[in-house]
Amino acid sequence: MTDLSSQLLLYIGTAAGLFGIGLYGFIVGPQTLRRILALNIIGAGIFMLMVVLAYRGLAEEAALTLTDPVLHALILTGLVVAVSATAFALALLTRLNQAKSAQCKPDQLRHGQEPEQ
Amino acid sequence: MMVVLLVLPLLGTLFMLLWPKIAPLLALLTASVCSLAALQLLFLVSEQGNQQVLLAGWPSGLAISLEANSLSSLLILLTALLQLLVGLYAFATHRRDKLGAGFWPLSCMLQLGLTALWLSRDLFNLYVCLELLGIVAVALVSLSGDKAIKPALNYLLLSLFGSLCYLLGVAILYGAYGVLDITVLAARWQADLPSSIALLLMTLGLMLKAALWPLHGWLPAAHAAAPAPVSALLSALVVKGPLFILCLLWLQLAGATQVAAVAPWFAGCGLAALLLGGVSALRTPFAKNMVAYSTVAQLGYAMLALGLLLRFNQPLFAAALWLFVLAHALAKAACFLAIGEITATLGGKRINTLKGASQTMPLAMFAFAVAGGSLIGLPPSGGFLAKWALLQGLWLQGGQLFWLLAIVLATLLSAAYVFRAVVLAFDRADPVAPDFAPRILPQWLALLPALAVWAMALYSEPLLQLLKQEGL
Amino acid sequence: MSPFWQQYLPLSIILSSLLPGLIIFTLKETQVKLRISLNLFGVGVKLLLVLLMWQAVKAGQQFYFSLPFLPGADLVLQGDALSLLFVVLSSVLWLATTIYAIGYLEQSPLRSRFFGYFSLCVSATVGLALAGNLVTFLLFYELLTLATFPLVVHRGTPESLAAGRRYLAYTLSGGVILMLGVALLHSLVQSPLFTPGGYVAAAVSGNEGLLMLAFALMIMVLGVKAALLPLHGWLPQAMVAPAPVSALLHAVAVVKAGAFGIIRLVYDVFGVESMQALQLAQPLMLLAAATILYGSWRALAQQDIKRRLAYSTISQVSYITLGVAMLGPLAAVGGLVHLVHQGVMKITLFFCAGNFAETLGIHKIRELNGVGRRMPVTAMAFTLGALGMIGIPPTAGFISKWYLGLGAAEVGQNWLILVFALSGLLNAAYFLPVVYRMWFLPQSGRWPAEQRLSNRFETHWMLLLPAIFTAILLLLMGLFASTELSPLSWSQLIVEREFRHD
Amino acid sequence: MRLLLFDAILCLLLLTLALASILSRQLAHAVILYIAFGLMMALAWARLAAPDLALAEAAIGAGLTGALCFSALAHQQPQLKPDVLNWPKRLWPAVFVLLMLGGVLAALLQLPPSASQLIAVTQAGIGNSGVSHPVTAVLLNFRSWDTLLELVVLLLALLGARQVAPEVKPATSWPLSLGWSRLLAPMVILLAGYLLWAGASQPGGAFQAGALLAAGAVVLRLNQQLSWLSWSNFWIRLLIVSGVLVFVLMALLAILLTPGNTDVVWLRWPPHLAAGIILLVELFATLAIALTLTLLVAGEPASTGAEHGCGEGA
Repeated sequence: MTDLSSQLLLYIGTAAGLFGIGLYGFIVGPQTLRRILALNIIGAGIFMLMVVLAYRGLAEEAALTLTDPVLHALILTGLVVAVSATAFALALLTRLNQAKSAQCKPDQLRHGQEPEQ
Repeated sequence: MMVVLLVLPLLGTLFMLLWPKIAPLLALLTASVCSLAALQLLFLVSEQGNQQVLLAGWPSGLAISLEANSLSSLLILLTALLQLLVGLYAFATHRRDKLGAGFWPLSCMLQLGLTALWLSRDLFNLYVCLELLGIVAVALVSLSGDKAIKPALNYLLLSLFGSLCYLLGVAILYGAYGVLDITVLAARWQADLPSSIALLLMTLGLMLKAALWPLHGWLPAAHAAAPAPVSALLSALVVKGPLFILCLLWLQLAGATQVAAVAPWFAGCGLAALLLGGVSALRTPFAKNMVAYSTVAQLGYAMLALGLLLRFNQPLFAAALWLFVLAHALAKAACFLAIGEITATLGGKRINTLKGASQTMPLAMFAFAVAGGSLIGLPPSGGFLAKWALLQGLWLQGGQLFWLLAIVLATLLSAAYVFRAVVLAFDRADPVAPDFAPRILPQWLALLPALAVWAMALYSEPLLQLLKQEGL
Repeated sequence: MSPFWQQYLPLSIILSSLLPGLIIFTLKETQVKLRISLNLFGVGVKLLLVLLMWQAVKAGQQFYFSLPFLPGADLVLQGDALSLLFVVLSSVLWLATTIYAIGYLEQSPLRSRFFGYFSLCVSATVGLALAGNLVTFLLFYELLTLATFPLVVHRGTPESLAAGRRYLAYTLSGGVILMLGVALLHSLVQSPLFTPGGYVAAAVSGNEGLLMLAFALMIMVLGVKAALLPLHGWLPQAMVAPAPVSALLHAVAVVKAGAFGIIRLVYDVFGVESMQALQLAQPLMLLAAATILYGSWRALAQQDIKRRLAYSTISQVSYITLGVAMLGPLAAVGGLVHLVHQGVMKITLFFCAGNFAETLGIHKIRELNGVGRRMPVTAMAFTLGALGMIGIPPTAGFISKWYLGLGAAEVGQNWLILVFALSGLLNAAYFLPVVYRMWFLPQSGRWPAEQRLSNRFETHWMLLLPAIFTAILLLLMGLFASTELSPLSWSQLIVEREFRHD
Repeated sequence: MRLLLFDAILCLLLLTLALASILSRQLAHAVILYIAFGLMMALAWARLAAPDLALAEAAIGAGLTGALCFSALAHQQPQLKPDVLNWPKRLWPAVFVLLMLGGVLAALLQLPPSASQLIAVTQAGIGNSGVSHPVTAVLLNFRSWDTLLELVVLLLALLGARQVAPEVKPATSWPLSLGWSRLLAPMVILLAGYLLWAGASQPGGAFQAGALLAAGAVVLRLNQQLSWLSWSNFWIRLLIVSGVLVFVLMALLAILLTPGNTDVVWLRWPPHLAAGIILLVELFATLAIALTLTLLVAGEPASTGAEHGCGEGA
């Protein structure tokens, strides 16, 4: 069925598993922060897959034994993009939380005052 | 020419960041110069054929390849012109609408991302463009302040998820074929399991990002929450980016069996989008949500055309697909600007705010109605051209009564939601009084793209020819 | 006249009302004089241009103007005898209606908008008349819908909005289906110019089903505007519009556009031979005959003047359809001439109804008692119109019915003569009591809402003049039917050209 | 065999950590577990012959993301009762995930065992690229357009985050950490410089160096140092922007320097100048990345906003 070596299979399986775990977390996760983490786990799974795919160049007995530099470069680019997106998402989340708590406080105040009236 | 189109918005953004005070000026300047450059590119392409560039001068496969065909150059031109128009509108209204200074560099980046996307023919580069586009879009939405944060965050998360799905597909494809260049990949393509799964993953991600039914849930909230000029840009341009990539994948890469398997699904999704999006637009009580839902519905046309194109391989459907994209971009920009102007002036978010608008803000209302005419597909608008191509294709194919009837129904739905607003505007019994004197210039700016979409009819023959042979 | 001029003549006829209309939109409410002069200037120019064209077409010339549009279907404006019939009708009646509307809306708000759309509406009608192929026809058909809608809802009241919605629901659905039909036909035979004798004949064999489908789709849509039987529902309700709009809608623009479209479709797209080959005429004839009777029957029961007139319109317009569907030359003459005659007669009636409503506040038929003494001129015009509708000589209505009857005999459909007779009786039954009330019954109590609009005349002269004008016109058309200038001889010219092609 | 066992344990650990991070009750735990996961991931990548990526993942994936998450966590409201999901809400996603996982795995298993032929092409091109390390060559020469866009994305994230940034509360400084951080700073700068330089031939490069610099700067900033480090400072802005700006200017310069008879190709470095250009681009990219990341993590200093006018340089 497959020509991949067992080591590669192991890592590929792990990468896919990480993707699955992240996906589940993204769909289920009730809190936004956890969904952001889940996205990062998905990303990590995909990057890991790419690392493994790049590693194929070393594993085989070819004339040129080298990891795939193109994939490595793609991963570096992808990592920076992912962290940028995460940073932005977290900034949005922080702002959202702040807006919520700002909303909550007047609410609580109002609720607190009502019985007195 | 391509270099100019990419470098100008890039440098524009940077200078805007350095000197925020002259940002609006720079933005308008960039957009206008880019429009001219895009026009020249279009002429160049129509004279000399497709322009292909391997970046950095490396051999194909290693280098990122850019290609400007007539469709790309048309889309670039559209992008630049809409940027210019929306920039003018934003400039005219930014004091009143408290549009942050952040708008200018972001809109310029949006232009960069879109231009890069229309040109790129490299899977990974497209991923970077997608991310750029997605983050810019979210940042633009969040300009609205507190009320927009939640939809923006939701949009961002889903958009990131979509990108990741796309990236996984790219990784699988690279693992299988070892190339990223789409033309090279197409030559080596085999319709086997990895490529199918990769295509499906990428399709899932792109459909999510393009808000194609059934993955459209984030769009109405996000587009409705954004400031008016931003909504115009988002609906007109941003959702078209992933759609473009989707078409690229399925038309250039996918093998015949893969295409045959997926075509009915695309057409079905398009139809569902048309009908359900139309119904939602008809039922929503908020004006901007109506326009946003109309985007969902109208994207259904593009999807339907794509599905039919894949199924029948009839060039008329390709023309219909891209005409829908072009016409919708212009019409939706006009709609959002007009509705934004009306709701800002009359002070309210509900559709009922439009009561009596034909009296108080006739120009904006006219712009909305004219743009709505194109959404419905009334002749001689751009929307009509697209629909005509679609109907022609279906009749020529023969025996497609089901699709024809569905299109009729969808058209009626779009007519219903457009005229729901228009009829309200003619309600003179109880007109909503403006909060301040309506301004003329923004209304004219909203009218411009609406007129442009009707003017598309004048160039219909070259447009149809161009897009028919293009088909990507 | 240079050839350059000739090429642009059809376009300038449209522009002569379109441009003033667009300028009027930008005018302020208070610029009354400028607006009126613009309007009248447009009317004048248009009439002049139409006269020029009329001269040339009579001499056998054809006008042709085209803009590239869809592949295989340019936007074509074509001035032939048939289109000119409709153009003349709408231009002349536009003149009358403009004057009437100026008087009618003297004090009401939003007049710039009203007259703007009014001009747009006429432009679309004229465009429809001059359309040289189906795609162009479709375009102007939709434009007409759009331009008429603001007029229907002009009052902005809940009833008018409801009527507007209903109007849109009918006509827009119609528009979509028309588009479907036109696209179907285009996919079969492209969309060449309208040609006498039709152009589908070559494609008939093998495509019968699709051609019949296309015909059915298009007739269905044109039937909406021409208020054919199951699709007439919007018309009576659209009566809430101001009187000039009702006059324009019912006598000229919308309803006639449908009827005109049917004529074009039957004679210039399908052609007599294909119609016969596909056996399409018979169902159309039946439908038209049923509508004639149904409309008359429903008109009997109406107590509101405008509603009765509306149902009468439904009935009368189907005469045109019937005349066309009989596929005989004489019947065609009758149908074509009725297009003009019915227009003039019905607009007279609507002008009069508007006068009654405006001057005395009369809306119901029972309130008309003795109105002949208060407003003799208007009542006279109304009487003339009513007599014309019934078909009593020497009014114009008689001419058309005569030809229709002859035509029915010619093609051997004698049962249709029975239909005509029955409908004539019904016409008499719903019009004569009105006339009787006006002249012979005494006034019953005070007028509902009397206004003093003029010191010298019974009502404002701008309201009176158009009614007199059209009433005289319909009398003249009847009396001088045999002269060269009459619509009858023009219709004969058209029919001669239509049937001569082979 | 022993290596395979090591691999297996590592993989298992990765999966467990990820799952635990997703399922843990408290968000704080989830973040800590995620950071641990990131470090393990770096280990795995080092094992897979990608040490430079491992460095980047440790710095960016684990460190930076973790720091960001913690700062977001600080603003998070304490949740009174954790949401408990009923089983259908867990089941259907699980089924969906399993289906997708099955598809992806099935596709992955059919991938060929050989790597891309692009390796050979890359090797052939390296001679003319100006650097000897293949990854750097791909990043800054073969696929430099990607890198340029990526820098734009980073810049964009900063813009977006700044735009939605809530007001920051000034944190109290801790004397011991202040002393430490002062000691740490020069070392960090030295290390970053080395990484940058090494990038041309060995694992390392702009991103790792930038991340390291940023880490140092963040520590200093958290201790109330570097108050001049803010967006409103024109020079800082210029430096942040310079990452992209120098890149573009170099590309334009390269076009100018190309002999007139050849076609103009965007982003082509003339071979004899490539090394210098790439070093210059990398240097500014590092500075820009460091500053951008610092601002992203540490936010604006609370007090300086008013002191510096926005358009100093205008």
